Amino acid sequence: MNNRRETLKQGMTLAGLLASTGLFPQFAWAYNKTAFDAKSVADVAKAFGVSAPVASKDVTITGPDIAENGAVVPLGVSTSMAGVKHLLILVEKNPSALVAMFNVSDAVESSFSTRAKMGQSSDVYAVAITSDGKALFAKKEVKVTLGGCGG
Amino acid sequence: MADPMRIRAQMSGANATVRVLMSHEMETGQRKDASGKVIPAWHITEVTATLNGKPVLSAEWGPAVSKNPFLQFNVKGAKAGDKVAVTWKDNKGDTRTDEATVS
Amino acid sequence: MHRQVLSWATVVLGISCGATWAQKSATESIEEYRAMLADGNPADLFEAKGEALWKEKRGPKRASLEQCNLGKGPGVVKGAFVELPRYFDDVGRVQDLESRLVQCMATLQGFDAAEISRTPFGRGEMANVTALATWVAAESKGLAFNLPQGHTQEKVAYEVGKRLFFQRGGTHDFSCASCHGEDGKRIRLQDLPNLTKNPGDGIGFAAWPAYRVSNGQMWSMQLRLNDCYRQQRFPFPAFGSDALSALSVYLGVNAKGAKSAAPTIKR
Amino acid sequence: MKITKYLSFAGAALALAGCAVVPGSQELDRMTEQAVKAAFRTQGIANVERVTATDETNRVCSAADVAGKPLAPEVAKAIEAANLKAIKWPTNGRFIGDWKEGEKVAQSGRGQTWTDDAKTVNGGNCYNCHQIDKKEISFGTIGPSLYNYGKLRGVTDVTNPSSKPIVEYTWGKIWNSKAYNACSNMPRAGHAGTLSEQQVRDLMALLLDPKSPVNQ
Repeated sequence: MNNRRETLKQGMTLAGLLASTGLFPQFAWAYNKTAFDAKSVADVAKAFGVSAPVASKDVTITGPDIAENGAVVPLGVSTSMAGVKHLLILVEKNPSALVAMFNVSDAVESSFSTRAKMGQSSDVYAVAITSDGKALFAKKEVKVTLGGCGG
Repeated sequence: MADPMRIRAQMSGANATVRVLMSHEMETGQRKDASGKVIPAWHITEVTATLNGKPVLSAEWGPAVSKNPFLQFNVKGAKAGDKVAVTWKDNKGDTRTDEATVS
Repeated sequence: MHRQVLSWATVVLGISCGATWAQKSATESIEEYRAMLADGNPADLFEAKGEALWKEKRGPKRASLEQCNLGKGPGVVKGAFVELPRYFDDVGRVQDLESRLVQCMATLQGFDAAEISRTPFGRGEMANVTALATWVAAESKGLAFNLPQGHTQEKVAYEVGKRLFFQRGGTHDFSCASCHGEDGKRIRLQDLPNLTKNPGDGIGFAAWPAYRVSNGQMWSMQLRLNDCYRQQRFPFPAFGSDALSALSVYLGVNAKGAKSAAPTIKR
Repeated sequence: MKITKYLSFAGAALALAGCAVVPGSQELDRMTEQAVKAAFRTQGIANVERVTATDETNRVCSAADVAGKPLAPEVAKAIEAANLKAIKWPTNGRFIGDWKEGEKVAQSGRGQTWTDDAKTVNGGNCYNCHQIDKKEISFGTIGPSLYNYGKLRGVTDVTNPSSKPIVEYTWGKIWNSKAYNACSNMPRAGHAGTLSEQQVRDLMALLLDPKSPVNQ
């Protein structure tokens, strides 16, 4: 039960992040993510039904558990699903969450890797936007360690 | 003018794995210089790729992509000798295109 | 779900066997991170730039560097890196790779050596020296270090370098040896190679130039040593000074047999 | 200017090259000194005297490291005594501060480089070499682990007279490590003016206060 609530909460957080990019107005209802606390998440999600971003095994995020340096964090997004229009990489705690958006075509595999800056430890999301406007996601936590000597 | 990219395109099964390194500052617009002035954002906003001149990939990037960016993707149905070209554009209007041969 | 099970396992094991387990897993995660970065080292960009600079007719004399003698004869690049620093007859002193490149830029291309040496790292012709050094190093990738010690000045440089290595100073009493004098030590999470002997292939002297992900800069050996001294709270060592060449001789001779991995990618 | 300096070093070496013999240890020391003078310059707050005018402790220990031999016991004792005498003990006998502030000092590696300015609040650099609070996984191993420092030494109340020897030793060690080990790798944080009396007090709390996470 807890686990399901956790997942729904992540969906809400992500909806907020997606809306904040300005690219996906369909998620704007969740823009003010602070409005949703853990307790009410299940109810809110019920009200909005399937349009909430949902966790999916068909979407994969790859990245390190610990990044030795936040300036370069290797992240990858991929999906096994058909009918995906965009693949996105987001870092929740970055000043602007969206790192990169890849437009999927028949000519390339739905799998892309790049490297992102992360200001601090954060959840990172891989999101697949389908041609009918749904958002499916996978997430993982990446810890950013303090580097060598300096401050 | 911007320095050239390094593009490697290698066959792996029926697809070509393309690895690209781009030479770019990717300044976020969030940092300040020594005198406390904000360093303006300067980053790649758009990346496209073609196989033998035909578009295969387009992507939109924000300032959170790391400095000297790395990109990996796989082109379907490529063969050795094909030409992969990659183009980036940045928010100052600078652009650069480089090409590699699939091996 | 899976994740939660794992985090519980961490807690339980943490209680039963103390800090070692958690610590090891952090170290393993860092290893994994480094492996992810190894493929696609932006040093490649500087290597390509360096190769182009070597062949391009530049400077007041509109000449290329293709006749530059890095110690194995004019124009011989492959294998030169793993035998530097060394004694050069034409200048009567021991020079490291970067000093030698500046020398060639002065004699062949007509650049002002003193002016380049004064230029901050990453700027103007100094950035070009770093790119050139990156390419020259890359041409010796996989070869074992074998610095010549036949000339008296090369032996003197080793002895002077050794004294510099153990010289304590600054506000913190640090010497190079404070961090690099023993096996198996770490500063924060960074492993510290023991540089009083061969620390192994591609480690320490055999790992630079390197691309630093922390600031997205290409770091030459001169900059590596410069920043070590900065962190030791020492004053500023001049680029191309005999002291830095001597220190490099000490490190390079100790690394005899270590295979070069330069250019590498570092935190 | 620079070129003359180069030449003087090269000249000295060249003259010797004629004999094709590496000079003796004293001559090599002199050449090293010359090379240091030619190479290093003041930059920002990092004065050249930091390397050209090091103190007796550093000179003697550097020489011992080059020789690969430990100091003679009487030399070590004399250095330790001189450093012990130089320790400044806390005003009004107040040894213990706030461990939360101490953790910040232990975390920070800032200050005193040529890229810092004089206004930078210096850090203690402690985690660079020591494990301290177990929650911080990014710690160095050059020095021993300080986790449970006070607990392992039986400190249950820092004001109790029985804790006095360890409290005093810890202050002295942080202030001037060379008072207890002539050629210790550890900086002399108080002696060198890196940390203030209050910062040392806060570090003391981090290590010794039974409420500090270090002693949990």
